[in-house]
Amino acid sequence: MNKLIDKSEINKYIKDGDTLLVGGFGLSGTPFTLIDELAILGKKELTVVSNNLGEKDKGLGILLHTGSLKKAMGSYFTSNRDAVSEWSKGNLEIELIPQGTLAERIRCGGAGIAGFYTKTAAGTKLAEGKEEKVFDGETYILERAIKGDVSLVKALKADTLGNLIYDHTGRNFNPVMATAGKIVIAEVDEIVEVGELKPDEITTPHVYVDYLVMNEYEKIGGKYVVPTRSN
Amino acid sequence: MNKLIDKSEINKYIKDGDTLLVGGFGLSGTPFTLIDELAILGKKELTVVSNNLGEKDKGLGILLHTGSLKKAMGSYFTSNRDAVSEWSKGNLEIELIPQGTLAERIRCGGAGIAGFYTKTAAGTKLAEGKEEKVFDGETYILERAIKGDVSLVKALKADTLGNLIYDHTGRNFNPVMATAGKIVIAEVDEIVEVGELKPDEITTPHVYVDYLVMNEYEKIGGKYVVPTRSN
Amino acid sequence: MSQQDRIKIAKRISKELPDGASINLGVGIPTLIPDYLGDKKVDLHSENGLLGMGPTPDEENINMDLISASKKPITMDKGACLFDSADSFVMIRGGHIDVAVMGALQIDQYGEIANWAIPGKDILGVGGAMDLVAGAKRIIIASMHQAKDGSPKFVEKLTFPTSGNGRADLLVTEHAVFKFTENGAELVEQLSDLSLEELKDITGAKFTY
Amino acid sequence: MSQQDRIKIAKRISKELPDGASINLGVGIPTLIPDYLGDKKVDLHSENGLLGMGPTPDEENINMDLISASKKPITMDKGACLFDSADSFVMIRGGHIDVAVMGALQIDQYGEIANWAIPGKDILGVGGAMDLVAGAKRIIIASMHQAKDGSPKFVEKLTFPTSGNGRADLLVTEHAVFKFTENGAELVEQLSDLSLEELKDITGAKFTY
Repeated sequence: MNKLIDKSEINKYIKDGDTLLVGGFGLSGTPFTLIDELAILGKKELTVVSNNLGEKDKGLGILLHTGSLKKAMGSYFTSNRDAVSEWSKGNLEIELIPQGTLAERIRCGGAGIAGFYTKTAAGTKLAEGKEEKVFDGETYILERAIKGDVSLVKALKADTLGNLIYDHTGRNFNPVMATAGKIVIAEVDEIVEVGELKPDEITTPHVYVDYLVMNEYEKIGGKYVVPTRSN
Repeated sequence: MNKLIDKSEINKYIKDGDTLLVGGFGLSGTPFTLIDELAILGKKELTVVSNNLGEKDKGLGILLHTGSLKKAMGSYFTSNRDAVSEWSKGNLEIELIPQGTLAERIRCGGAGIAGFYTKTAAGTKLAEGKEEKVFDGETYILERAIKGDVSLVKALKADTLGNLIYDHTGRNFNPVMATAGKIVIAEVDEIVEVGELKPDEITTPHVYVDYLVMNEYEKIGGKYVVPTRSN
Repeated sequence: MSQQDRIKIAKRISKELPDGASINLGVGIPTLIPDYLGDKKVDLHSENGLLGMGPTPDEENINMDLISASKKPITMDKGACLFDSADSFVMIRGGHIDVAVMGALQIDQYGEIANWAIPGKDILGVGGAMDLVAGAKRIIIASMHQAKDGSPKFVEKLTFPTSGNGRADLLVTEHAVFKFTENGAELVEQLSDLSLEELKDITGAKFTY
Repeated sequence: MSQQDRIKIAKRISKELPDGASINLGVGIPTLIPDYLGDKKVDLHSENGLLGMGPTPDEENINMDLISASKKPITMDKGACLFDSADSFVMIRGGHIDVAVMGALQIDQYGEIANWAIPGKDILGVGGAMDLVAGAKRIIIASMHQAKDGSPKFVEKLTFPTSGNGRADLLVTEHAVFKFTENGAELVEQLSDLSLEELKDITGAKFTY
């Protein structure tokens, strides 16, 4: 059972209006090839859940130029001034979520948990409209699970079953996102034979992964470099 | 900073009436040496949170003979008939918790989350008295975090900082319990130098671990064998 | 409850398991299933933290820290992965296990399951049963058609405590296979030489056919 | 805001950090702290999934998949460990980070912190600030005493949006160190040649001394 598909095939799995969970922190652990393909496919009205919208013209940042996004949910958008500007113009809805709450909401989405009570953000503007409950004298707010129609994650290696390992802090949101999408597509640098990844080192078990797409970016000097387009 | 202590020193960290989180599933991943020491120290009125109470005369099972336990919280007690008999005689309170809910309640205890909504057990006897809430048309019940005064976990190896790795399915409840005790004592087969455990393979980061105690049981034929007592 | 009947049930259920599926097998009859999978490769999930459970090891390769949820020594298949109990139940409760095969004390005609407690007896064990009932994508019940006293286990309405709001998709006994839809139970296949009337006589539940 | 003042603050805070502590350092002044720890070994936590952050690598050892929460390339200390974002915030929110050192836009005399949003400006970034305020065992604020316009940042009552119900334990500015107790702020130490009266003049908060 080989899960490898061509990047163009993601067209079958992603629809206009979908909610996408997209891995990455800054540009690290970002599925660049899949994002490029999204831009090419011209998908519209997408809600993207990701810590940030890449950087200006990089990663998810390119989807701000293709009018693909309806809404972004994440913790930090100010590092991409295009995001700020699209939001100011009314072209982009933003839901700002504390980083730990974002990670936990996605984990709950994958874990069959509908919501959880956290201290984070209680008493702040970001808690407005959220249910409160007191536990042991402290105020907690109810945060709800986030699920995606499709998750786009970036891993270092997969085996042919779809087990994944990540590259250092490129791990970030990818493992929780891999549990919380109805369809999960992993972009990887390398696919190895089953058995080459050890049972203890596998971070994302293959049950979470539906498809694998090869990363077309080459890592030079520690940075992923845009491939020379062949298409 | 060496966290290694003699097993007898746990006397300083565990008080009568404490709630202890004790790792293990069946007998696998059980801190046998620490449990033996608990029995020797004659601690009383303990609440033990553990998937099961070991087996008859083994692991946590021995604490049923020393009158140490007030209450047990776990998912499966019928595999130790001493537990059933102590409960029938009114000597032991039991709180029965679905296994996944148990794991998640402990994880929440370590994660600063006060409670969560799960589908598991909704509509059953185990949900009696628990708050219900409907999300997307389905009924969920509110489960609350479990924290411990002391966690007793069993790992395969530690480094001198206290980073831990586990032995196959001996991992089970140990990593979540290591996050949820005010004091965390890890029983280990071996202590290695810092740097020998790789950043990717460390399962429990050292911030969670306060003390290390050497396991005195020897593994023979794949089973831990009771040590010949020197004291 | 002959071993032959138990094997019949296990064999029939093994046909329901798709190649490549992630499967959780409960205690009892379900544990017989791996022997009847033929060329099919499935991934066996164990609640205590393993996906990709392999066969029982030789005596010299036993490690009691590599065990099944039934606490028996096991091995790992190629591609297996290990995780902790919390992550194991993320997999179960989150709907990532394709099929859970489990026994039942009772099952009603809408697929509601009772498989953890008998009224009047001590209730001291539940394990992962309720999590599986709540979370598995598809639930197959493997059960003898009648209880030891001859009373039906497949009933109109549970008299034993429910295991939750999840519903079985399929029931396989030594006599028949039933599937559950919104409209109730439907007889899919007979597995013994009982006539339809005889089958109805030993069944408490109503079913279509 | 001279570099000399920033270094003074970083140096003073470094004295507060116990050997072996797990520390999260926010952007700005806190990032200067590692240079002034001397022989102390602390474990630096990075929100994006690392405990045991080491110094900046040489150009040839950069891996942009090994970065800090400020998105700068880093290295790993011996004994470092990697984890995902959910586990990283288990560590923060669950109270397992000994000290968080962060900047503030305002802080009030009871230690309430405003460090993520300015009234009237776009609110589009929060990062891990609120999780740290809610969860760190001890919070130290590193801040210049006054805003750029000369107005006090240490105030009686916040006028900027709060970062949560957590409270700072210590405030270090270029002029003074204040500690917070249930009774409010207390001047612990003066770090410049300002007289007490002069210090009061540029401070909005009330404090004991």
